[in-house]
Amino acid sequence: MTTVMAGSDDTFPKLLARNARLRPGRTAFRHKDLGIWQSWTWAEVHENVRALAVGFNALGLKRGDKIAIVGYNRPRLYWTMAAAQWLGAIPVPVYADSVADEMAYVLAHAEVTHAVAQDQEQVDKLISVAERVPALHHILHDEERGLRDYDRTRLHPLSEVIDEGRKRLESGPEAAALLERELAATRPSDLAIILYTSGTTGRPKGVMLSYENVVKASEIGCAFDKLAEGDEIIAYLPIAWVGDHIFSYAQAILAGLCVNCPESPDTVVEDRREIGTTYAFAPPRVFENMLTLTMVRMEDASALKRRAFKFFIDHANKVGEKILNKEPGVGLLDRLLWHLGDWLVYAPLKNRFGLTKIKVGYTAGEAIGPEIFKFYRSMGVNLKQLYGQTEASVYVTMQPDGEIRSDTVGRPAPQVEIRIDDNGEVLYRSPGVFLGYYKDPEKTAETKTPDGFVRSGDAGFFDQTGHLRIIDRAKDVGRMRDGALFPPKYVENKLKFYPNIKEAVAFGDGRDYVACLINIDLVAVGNWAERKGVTYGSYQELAGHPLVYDMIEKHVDEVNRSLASEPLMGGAQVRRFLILHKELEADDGELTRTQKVRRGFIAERYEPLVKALYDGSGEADIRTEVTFEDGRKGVIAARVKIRDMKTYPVEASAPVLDKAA
Amino acid sequence: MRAPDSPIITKGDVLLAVDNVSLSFGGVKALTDVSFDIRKGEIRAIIGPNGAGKTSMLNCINGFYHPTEGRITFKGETRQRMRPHVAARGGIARTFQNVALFKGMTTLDNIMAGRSLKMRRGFFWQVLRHGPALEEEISQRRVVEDIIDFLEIQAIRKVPVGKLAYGLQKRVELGRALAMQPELLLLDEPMAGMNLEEKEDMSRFILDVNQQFGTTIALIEHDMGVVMDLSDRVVVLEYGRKIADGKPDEVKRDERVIAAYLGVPH
Amino acid sequence: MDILYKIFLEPFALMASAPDLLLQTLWEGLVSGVLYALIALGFVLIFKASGVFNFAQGIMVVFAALTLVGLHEKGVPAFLALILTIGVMFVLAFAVERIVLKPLVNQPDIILFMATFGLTYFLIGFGELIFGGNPKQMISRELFLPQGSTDLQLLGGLVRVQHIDIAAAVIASLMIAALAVFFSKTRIGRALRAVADSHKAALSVGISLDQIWVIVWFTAGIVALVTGIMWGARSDVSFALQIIALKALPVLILGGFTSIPGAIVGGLIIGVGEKIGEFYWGPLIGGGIETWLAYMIALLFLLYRPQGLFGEKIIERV
Amino acid sequence: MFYREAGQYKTSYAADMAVFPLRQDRIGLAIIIAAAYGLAFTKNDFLLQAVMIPFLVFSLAAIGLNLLTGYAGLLSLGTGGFMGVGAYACYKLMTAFPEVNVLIWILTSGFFAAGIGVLFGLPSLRIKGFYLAVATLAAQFFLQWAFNRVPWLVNYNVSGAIEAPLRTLFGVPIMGPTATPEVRYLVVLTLVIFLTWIASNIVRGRIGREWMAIRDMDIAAELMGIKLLPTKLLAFAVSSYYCGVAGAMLVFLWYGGAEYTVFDINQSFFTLFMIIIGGLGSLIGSFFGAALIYMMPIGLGMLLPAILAPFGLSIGSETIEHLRFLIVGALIIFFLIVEPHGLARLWQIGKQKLRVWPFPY
Repeated sequence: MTTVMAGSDDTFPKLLARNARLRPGRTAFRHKDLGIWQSWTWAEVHENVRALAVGFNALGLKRGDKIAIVGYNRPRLYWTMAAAQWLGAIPVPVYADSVADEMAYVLAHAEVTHAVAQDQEQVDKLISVAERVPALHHILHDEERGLRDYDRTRLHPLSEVIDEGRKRLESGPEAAALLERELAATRPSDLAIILYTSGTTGRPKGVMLSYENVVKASEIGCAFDKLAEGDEIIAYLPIAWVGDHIFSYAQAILAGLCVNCPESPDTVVEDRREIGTTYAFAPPRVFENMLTLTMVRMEDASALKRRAFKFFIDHANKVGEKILNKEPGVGLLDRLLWHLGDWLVYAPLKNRFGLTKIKVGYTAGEAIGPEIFKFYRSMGVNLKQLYGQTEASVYVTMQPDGEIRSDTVGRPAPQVEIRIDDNGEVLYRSPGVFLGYYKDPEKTAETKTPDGFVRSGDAGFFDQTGHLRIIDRAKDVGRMRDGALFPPKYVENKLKFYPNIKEAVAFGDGRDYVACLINIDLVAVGNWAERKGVTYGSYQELAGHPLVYDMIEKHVDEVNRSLASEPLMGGAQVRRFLILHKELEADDGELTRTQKVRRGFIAERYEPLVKALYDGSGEADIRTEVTFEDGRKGVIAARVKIRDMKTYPVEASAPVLDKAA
Repeated sequence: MRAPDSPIITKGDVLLAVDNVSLSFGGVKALTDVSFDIRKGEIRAIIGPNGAGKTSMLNCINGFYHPTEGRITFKGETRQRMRPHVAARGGIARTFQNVALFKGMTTLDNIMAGRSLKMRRGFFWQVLRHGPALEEEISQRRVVEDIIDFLEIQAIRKVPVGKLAYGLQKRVELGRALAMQPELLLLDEPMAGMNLEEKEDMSRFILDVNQQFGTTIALIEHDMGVVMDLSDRVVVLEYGRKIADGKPDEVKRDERVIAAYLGVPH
Repeated sequence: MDILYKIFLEPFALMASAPDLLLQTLWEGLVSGVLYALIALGFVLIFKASGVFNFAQGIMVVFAALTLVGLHEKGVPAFLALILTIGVMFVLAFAVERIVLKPLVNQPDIILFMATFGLTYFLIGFGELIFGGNPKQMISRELFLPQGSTDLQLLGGLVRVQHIDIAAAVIASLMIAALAVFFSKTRIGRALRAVADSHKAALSVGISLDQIWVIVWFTAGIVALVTGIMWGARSDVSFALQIIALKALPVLILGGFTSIPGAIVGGLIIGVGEKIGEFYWGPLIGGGIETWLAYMIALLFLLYRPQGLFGEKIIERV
Repeated sequence: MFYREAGQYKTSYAADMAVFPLRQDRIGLAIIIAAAYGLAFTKNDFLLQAVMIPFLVFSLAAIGLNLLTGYAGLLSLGTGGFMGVGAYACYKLMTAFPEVNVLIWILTSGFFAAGIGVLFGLPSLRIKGFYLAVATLAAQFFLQWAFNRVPWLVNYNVSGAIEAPLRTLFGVPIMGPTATPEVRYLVVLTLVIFLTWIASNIVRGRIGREWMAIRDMDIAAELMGIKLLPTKLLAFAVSSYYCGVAGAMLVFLWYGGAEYTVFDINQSFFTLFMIIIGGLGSLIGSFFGAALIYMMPIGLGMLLPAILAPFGLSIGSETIEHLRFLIVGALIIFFLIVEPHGLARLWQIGKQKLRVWPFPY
């Protein structure tokens, strides 16, 4: 396993050169483009990156410069990162779906001199913010389409940059010498990349990671799950997100994985199926959607098929995880039955989702529903959770094989130390811990303790088995007026585990009781409505339907029961709830770009509704401004009903820690 | 695919001239003495109330109907009773008011069929589907994939077009016409029956085709807003006669045009 | 030169030298033409009303005749058998509507066309299974159809006229006249004509599409029965007749699928044409050309006028 | 259920455009072909002679008609005639040049059928649909008449029949009275597989697309520069070629000899039924259709007496023949109602079901 360790090759350009030596003919990148998987070997990637680096140099990119990268996952954008790093410049990936204002802030803050855009859409955005980013000299683009008549003085196609680089490399030894010089000049402690975190509040912060950070963290991950060349990963998450940077860039180069870029965001599922990835990462929402889709589709299957499906899924629930964990105590008959189920149901399902060849799959970012987690694991998908942060270069805790549970995020990852603060906040120290926030020593000092620990901002505790459990953001864990603990996310997650509930926003800090805003899931509830013969003309109408309310009420009631059984959380039972008339949207600022709810913003925006939840009224009126996809704004108004809920007496005994065991 | 002896037509020159064209079926006159021209590189709209003879005009241009009187000159060449496939070879492609796709074939095959003219391998190689025939098939597929990419229809590449939504069918039909790499593209109500979003997409594609490939476009459209935004010049027909011709805002102010449109609500 | 002489001169010389033979041939051609026309008429009826190209019309002719004869063979009196056969044709029309047409409504024409193929084979199998596969004699005497023949002294020769042929011509004319009255004077007839133009129009007359189909198939069944009796009386009743029934197809091509006059004129042209062709030119190439001459005539005609004799010029639209 | 598509990705257009892009399908086909060859070693003469050989021959004829009707949308009722042209051409060639290998003549005989097909396809430029169907009847009746009335075609044989002479391949008799069913089966199987492969090449390429374009929307096809007449005539030629070869195989590799009545209108109809039931525009459907239409009566002939015997009822062969007509007719109607697109569509649906299993869609 020498190749998953960086050894003396301690930067990505060096590792890339090593890959071109060790495995020149192995496929490094694939991109579904023009109907087929266009492929590049490590040797080809190496050659392209060298040419690109020389080309960038010709365009004036030099050590210490920042280069922004905007777009969806495309091989050339990853190569741009490597080429920039080759020259000692710092790539600054930017979320492709960020609006112009957000982008302007990040580009200006990072003082980028060059920007690489995937297509016309991103080029337009860059041009529109260019005057707010005075340092920006050159815009480069990957796709030519639609850009024919643009002013070319500052706009160049990447292909031209590569050609220029090639020409220089061929015409004399100077270019190659430059590359050698620059390659050697970069030290592991140098700044490798700046990743802007969207953050639930405030302006994005630029997390600075060194080569050492990223390389070491990647080594931890690769070693932990024995990732090596031959593994396939699909790169579909935002390139500006630390996870994608580690999985699809750093680990890929480190271990020689093959990175597959989907054709378009719409075709990820098919593309994943075609490739049959062996290593996957997806936020819980993706797994949730797959399960919802499965259940919805199975509703339409024939009775016999439905029954067989239920039978085998139940059986998998019973023994599947034990078989996956190689635990003893599964009878021969059960084993045979599971394999029959595998042939009939599990394997075909995995095939549909493109999980057939999956070696290990990760979910993180938010808590995943226990049923969802178990569903995949019992079918033989080695799904795990991890707890990570941009500031840690991802890895904080991981779940070792055989110790995988849905309600914990695992043990500290190798080389990671963790301590829990008095207020319950989790602090960690590891080789992956970041250098600091770019141009923000104040924030850096707030986050990083003098002894090198990082404040995660999350509250959690270790259970008896030594696994970490995260309950909420440390600052979000509040207390109700009677002093009972109120972890909003904990409550919200319990609600969101129901497929019919897409989002939930709980209030209760400093209040008498807990109340909730709920967003229904249009797919699940729409399908339910179709089966029940409930007719509706709009989302708003469906959300306000009494039968929908009845159904959600049942879910909330179950959540209350479950909360009542946990002594620490029993006070947080939901007393009142309402169903929101519109979907929470990132475009309206209600969610972050990573689809997390912005509780504070929502409380302001829906102030009349929150007020009504606590003043006992049965319904409330609300007018909200919304932003449409094309940027136009509009107003929607609605009258929203409120339901009261029963609460249950809290069970005194049953300690929380026992439940974890 | 310009023949060596045909004149080189540059942007702004007359690509197609319609001179005093009349068309009648039995006793019914569909077109009466219509004259206008289409210049290289422009987007030319043909508008008019229902039954004004717009589609008949397009049918004459691409040789599906033959004018009873008058002449149509394309690239400096006047041909009497030109057959449609000759027009196609000459570089005229079109789409239809009621989508005329090959329903039993996939999106890919429909657009590939549009490349027929560019495929030259004979029967012998076709039978073997090896060597030159396969090479040709692959090189044409490559071109078709560019069109698929251009029109953003990757996800429906292998779906039989009969199963597609109407808006997508229209897009595939445009793709099939584009596959012919025409010099003159005739679009018969490219946005009929579309919702707002689809119309916007289609408008963008039409503009992109015009700008990126330099394709001259003649289109029939009912949505006046779209016509005014898209086209460089507009010719207005009513009852088979031309009643106005000019830039969109000139035409918009023309009294006869206003009368024609007020008389027939849209 | 010899061959040109034989093709272009000799036959005409023969016609001129023996006008009685020509007259005889013409007469025979006319009579079979009338019967072709009757079969074609059945096609036209159904095609006009439902757009179905009823390939089974020819077999319905045989089936009707076979049922009539078969019932009589089993001891049913002739006229009762006739009435029963009419009943059978009604049941057939009803069954076809229920079992075949209704489930296939809105399917492409070709599918319905194929379904009538299925019907053809089903009727052949069914008829033979019930009544046996052997050729049978038509019960002409029992139905008081005229027998025998008269020799007319004409144009310096003898022209033999079968009485049954005269009867066939007369009955066929009556049949066509009756249909004409039915279509123009009765409510149902008008509805049938309306349905040919538009299904909605027919509904406004107060008759459902289902009923119209039953009526039209039943009418076609009656036409088939009459044709079957006539034809059966001139030769045997057996499913070998289906080949002759196919002759209605070239008739339709000549006359057009929707024109009743076309069917009649087309029938006569084909009937006369093939008889003349067979008699005067057939021997040149070995005889027996009757089997295909009609199709060739139709084919050549099609090349000249694809829309048929009475069809309107087709203007294609896009 | 059996499909594991994950991991089957295409990195070239050639792989993407393969006939069977899925590995499971390729394996399935290999198994079927191997099994088909394996049948020859069962030495079961009834199976080979009475079931498999005719099934394959009719499949080939059905493919021929399907190319014309299913792919190019040109309805033909002249299949029997075109098959006959192949058979008689093959007979003349074999007897005129006995020294040339007979396989060459079988494959050559199709070209004569193709020529005749083109001749009778000429009207297809001006006439369509039912009209064309009737026009092809002219070919059917004319050709049948010619087989009967032109003694040159049967080498002035008084019986009017053509008979398979003894012919060998590598010293093994493959035609004539001494050729065993196994050998003839192997020859037929190989030819059918080869010609099916050719047909699949044609329909997937430019020519196939042009045919389908004309079928689906001839006006649009012409406006795209496709010349209608040559394309239609090519369809007639290729279709007739296949029918011709099938006809030659029918007489010389199955019956051993035949009269003109073999190629009567019923042959045309039955071939048409095969493609309707099997599925228009589907090569695999041609096989399904041939299997159903041809094998069903055989099964019936064996089953019915067996079923009725315990009740003391006996059933004559004539009755079975009547039943065959009746049931074929009923089956056609049944299939048209249940699945107008034929068995091929059912097959496709079934395959799709297996691909999306356990989901219903």
